[in-house]
Amino acid sequence: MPVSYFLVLSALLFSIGVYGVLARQNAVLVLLSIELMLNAVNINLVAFSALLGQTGVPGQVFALFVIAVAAAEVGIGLAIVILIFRNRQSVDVEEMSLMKW
Amino acid sequence: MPEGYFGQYATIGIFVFVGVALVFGTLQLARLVRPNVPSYEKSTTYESGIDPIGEGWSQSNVRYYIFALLFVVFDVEAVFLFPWAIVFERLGTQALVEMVIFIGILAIALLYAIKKKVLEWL
Amino acid sequence: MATIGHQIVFWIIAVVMTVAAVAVVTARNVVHAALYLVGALMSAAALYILLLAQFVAWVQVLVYVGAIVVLMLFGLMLTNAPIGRASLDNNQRFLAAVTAGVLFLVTSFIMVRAFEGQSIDLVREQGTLTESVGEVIFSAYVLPFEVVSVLLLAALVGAIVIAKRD
Amino acid sequence: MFDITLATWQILVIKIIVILTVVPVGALVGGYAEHKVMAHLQHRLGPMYPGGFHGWATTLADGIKFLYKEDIIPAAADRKVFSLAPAAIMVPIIMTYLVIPIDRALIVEDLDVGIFYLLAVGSLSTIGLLMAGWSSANKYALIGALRSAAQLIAYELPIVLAAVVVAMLAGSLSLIDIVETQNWPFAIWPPGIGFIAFLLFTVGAVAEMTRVPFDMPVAESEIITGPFTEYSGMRYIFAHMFAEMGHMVAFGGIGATLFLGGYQPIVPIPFLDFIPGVIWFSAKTMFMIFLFLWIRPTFPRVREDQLQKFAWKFLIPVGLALVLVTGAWVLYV
Amino acid sequence: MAKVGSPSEERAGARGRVPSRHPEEGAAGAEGRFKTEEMILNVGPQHPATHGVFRLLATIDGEVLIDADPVIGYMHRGYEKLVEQRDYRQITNLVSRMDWLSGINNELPLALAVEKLMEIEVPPRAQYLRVILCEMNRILNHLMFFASFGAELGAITPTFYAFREREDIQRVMEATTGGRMHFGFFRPGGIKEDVPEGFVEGALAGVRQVIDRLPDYENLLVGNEIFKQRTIDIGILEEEAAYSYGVSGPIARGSGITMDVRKDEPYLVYDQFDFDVQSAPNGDCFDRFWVLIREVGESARIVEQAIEGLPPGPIMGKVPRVIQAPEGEVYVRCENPLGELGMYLVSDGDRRPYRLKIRTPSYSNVSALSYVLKNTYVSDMIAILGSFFFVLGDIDR
Amino acid sequence: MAQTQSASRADEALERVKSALKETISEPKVNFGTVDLICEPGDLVGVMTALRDSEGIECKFFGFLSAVDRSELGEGGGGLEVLIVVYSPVHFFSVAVHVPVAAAAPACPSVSGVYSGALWHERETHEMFGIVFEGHPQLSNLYLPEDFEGHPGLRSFKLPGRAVKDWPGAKDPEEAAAGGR
Repeated sequence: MPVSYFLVLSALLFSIGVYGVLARQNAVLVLLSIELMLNAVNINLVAFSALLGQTGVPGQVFALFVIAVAAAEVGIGLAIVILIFRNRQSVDVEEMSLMKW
Repeated sequence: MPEGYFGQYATIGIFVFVGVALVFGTLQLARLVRPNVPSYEKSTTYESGIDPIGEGWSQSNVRYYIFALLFVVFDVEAVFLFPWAIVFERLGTQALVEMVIFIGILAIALLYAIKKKVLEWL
Repeated sequence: MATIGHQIVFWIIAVVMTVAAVAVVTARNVVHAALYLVGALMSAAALYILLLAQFVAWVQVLVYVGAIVVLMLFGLMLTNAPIGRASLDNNQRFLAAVTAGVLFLVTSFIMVRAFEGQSIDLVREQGTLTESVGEVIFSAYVLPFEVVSVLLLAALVGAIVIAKRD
Repeated sequence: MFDITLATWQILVIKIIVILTVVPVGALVGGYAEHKVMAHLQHRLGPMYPGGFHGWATTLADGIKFLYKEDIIPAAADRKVFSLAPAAIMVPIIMTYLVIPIDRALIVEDLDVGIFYLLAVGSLSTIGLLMAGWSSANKYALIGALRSAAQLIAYELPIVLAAVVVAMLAGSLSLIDIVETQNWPFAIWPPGIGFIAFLLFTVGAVAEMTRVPFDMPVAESEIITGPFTEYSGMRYIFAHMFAEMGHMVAFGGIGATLFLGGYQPIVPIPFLDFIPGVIWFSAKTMFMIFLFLWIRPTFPRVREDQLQKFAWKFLIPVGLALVLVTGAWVLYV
Repeated sequence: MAKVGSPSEERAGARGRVPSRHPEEGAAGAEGRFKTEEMILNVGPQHPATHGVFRLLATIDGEVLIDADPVIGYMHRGYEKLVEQRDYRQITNLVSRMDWLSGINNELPLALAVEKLMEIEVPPRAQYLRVILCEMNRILNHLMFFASFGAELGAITPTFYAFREREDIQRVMEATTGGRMHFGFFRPGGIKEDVPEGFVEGALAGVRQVIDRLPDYENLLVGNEIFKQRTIDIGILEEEAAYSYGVSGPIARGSGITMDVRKDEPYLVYDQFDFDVQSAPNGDCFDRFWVLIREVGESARIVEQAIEGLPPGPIMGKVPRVIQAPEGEVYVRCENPLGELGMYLVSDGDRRPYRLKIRTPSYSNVSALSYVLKNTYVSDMIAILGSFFFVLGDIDR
Repeated sequence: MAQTQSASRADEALERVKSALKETISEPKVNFGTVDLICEPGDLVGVMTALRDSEGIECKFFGFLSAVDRSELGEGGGGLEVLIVVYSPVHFFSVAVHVPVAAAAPACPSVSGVYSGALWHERETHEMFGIVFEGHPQLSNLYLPEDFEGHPGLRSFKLPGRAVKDWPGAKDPEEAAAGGR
């Protein structure tokens, strides 16, 4: 099976994620979109791993690490969102300019 | 229907549909015999016989979030524990030391959480 | 025959995944968006199984669906986001769509060109064994493995410090 | 797999039929056992009339009764999520049956990732509970959903750690391999380690089933039936009763497989081999189920924070330590 | 679909109807606490844990109960007005229905009040039988709460045990009075009729069985570690607060108060029996429950003694055909199973009372609930509600 | 025997109450073992505090608070009065405090500051008798619906059913002859 199938699907998922990040105003939804993007990365990693056969196992290992990183990212990201929500009663990305300065 | 690896997962995939079919099939079956007499009173939200104050979709408490976070951390740990569990015997002491360090660091996380009293609610 | 079977399965997964992913970024209800994400993640897991990476697939289910989505749902219930398109999206939807579209076209063009003709041999009898995954982690990638624990520790400590500020 | 040659699709059909019988029958028998065991533990008889002999048809009658109940979806509820939730709870439970070996050759699929698959699939029910609780738009349901989700995730970890211990002792994740390596059941040998893991598993399993003493999420005296407060009729059966019983049978089977030697005789005496593995497996599963049933009339329920503290401050540290101890045992003893 | 809007605004609207917000909570709570996390939850009137139509307006934050306001009146039947329209004979049967778990104890103070005003001498046999019946009723009541408290904490087994024992005593009561809940057996001047044959044996067997099995009950719940965790130091009602709220009965005695009308101002023939006033010092759910269980044993002891000393003789004093209490007023206090049941009778010499104020124990006890419930867990709320042993009919009258 | 004991206790208590409260009260007497006294609304809070705290009295236990509408009571009659009963768990006697209040716009200071238990009793008395307890934190209805009209505790409030037809309670010959009222 051509590897490009998977790569294109991954690219599609990534682009949808990008759309979500750009178009969504709600911070939690932005995080959800980032998850889509990370998954796109994982699909690529696993696809390459399958492409390489037995030597490609490190690809899967990297996918595991990406999942671990995603877990940490979501944990911290949501904590920040919750903190901002507590202080401002809003989860609008637009209004979250406090980090800018 | 191929055998082996894909055969196994094909079966599992089919069972997903079987499970869904079981649930919704029974619901359809029930539709044949059950009464259906909707009324306004029946479709109201139950709150001990009183009209609810506020919304049902209120927020939860931040403590639940921290529990979930703790769980995520240890769940990721479990992910690495399983591959380790089946190879550590071959790799010997070195692998055990690696896991001791890994678990040690996560134990610090748990200790920190306990120390910070995120498990206390009042 | 096997390849055709794989093709069919791939297309089913691809369609489900795309629909679910699009639903994630367009849903009007935040909880629905999170549940659509479950769909997208599950189809990704199915894709991993198709790519012989069964361990990664079940890790995806265990960690992503069983833990991260639960965390997301808790987060959503904590922030009580309003429901409705207008308040969830900003007014750059068109711009975002164009950017995403261009990005998709460019990347997929590059990908297809770069990996033209290479194909995955899926007609193996065995998926990747958990054992081999374990061997790779604990021989070649010990350092990243330990770093993961530090990362998780840091994330937990950070999140507790942030969220606990009453 | 079988000596008799069957077409793969025939085997598949047989598997589907078997699972479709085992799951409901297991739930019905579990429900009946619950009625009767609890009754006798409480100095009473329990159901005696339906079906004639000791009320054997009670649960069947219950099920049929629920078939005839009206299915009400509250106006405030999120209809789509509300109707999907029972399936989201039920399907993962059915999925867990697929990898439990009833006998050497009697298993739907023996996966290389066996235990891990069980845990991954098991963790999906949490989403279903959150869906049920959230979509009901009911405060009791929401509180119940949060409670159950927090509890399920907290008590999944002791089970995971117990399973890791088993995997370490067996050196494999495949459930067939795990059973085959148990000359002595893991609950007996290695001394201490296996038994502690078994206890961790049992406690975790009771909590995962949200049964007394860990039934906070469905505590009827506090939050009615928690996430299922708004459910009625068949949906309620699937989301709650059937799920609980299905869970109980599944956990019974898993416990028997992981710790009691599954279809192997309980002690490695060749003489006992004449008893078929199915009998051994069923007996051990029933023992596990009896254990779960025994706990229920014995305890009051614990409080939500006590429950969380118990998991995080006691069970999980013990589990982590046990993993390391097991590692040392396997390497050096 | 949920409404879009400021949640705090909506809650403020709802809050308007919520009574008695405690000042220290209002100021510090609103600022320091993340207020949108709060949720107002109705517990009751139709809720499994409220023993009837009792409603608790609970403000909760996650699992923590910030504030709770009992709302009562769903069962208000206006006893104090009704009795002004009925003669004394009818009232005895009416007040029997106030606290439906201890019907015969409710009839007693009315009979005593009328007897005091009319200066009727009650024959000793009637007095003894009254004591026996009252104490048996007390055992029934306490066992009922033993059952329900366990059930509320999620332990189902005590229910079945308690009901098994209740049944034996219930049968004796039924054979004697003809009723299982509303006995209607006491009359001003004595009791309705003499006890049937087999009463003495039945009652003795019943209470001896209770005495025998009491250690079992204690082991079943009191010895259980989870039960201790759920009740010790939960829902503390201090002695001073208990006095100030007028809390009485086993609840007050769980707060270290040794107040028992039977002992302090003996009525009937209680001063002739040897029994102890059980009390426990801490005022938590465990102590309240412990006192309750202990009182079962004391009541059983009283019944045993009373049966032993049961004198022969008439069961009715000299009572005129139409009971007309002379002009005057009298206050009678009795130890109801749940606390002090007082009746303030104002008579204008008619066949019916001019005014009868009924001071029911549950009413005063429950008024202390919002004090105790502050800053507890939702699960503890149930434990506390259960440990406050109230009967709705007694609160609402 | 028991009666005499409590009667003598009440007599001693009466003396102590008299000496502690002096002229803020009137007509102190012992009535069936209960110390009975009358007090003006203005003095009420002071009297209750004294009853609770004075040495030798210590009526810490709050019995009840209610009201009696004496307007139809015999010739002597009388008006509306608030009735508070407290009990001394130390010296074992009860004190009944009668507080006459004006029939028109009845008002009385709240004793909820002295006895927390009065919070509910005052709410009940308020809705049943229309007595306003000044200083009560929240005097809303406890039993009756918010829009209920009238004060059922008053003698002038006739039960609607009774106004039309007497309760079929006439079983005695005397009663039937008297028309049942």
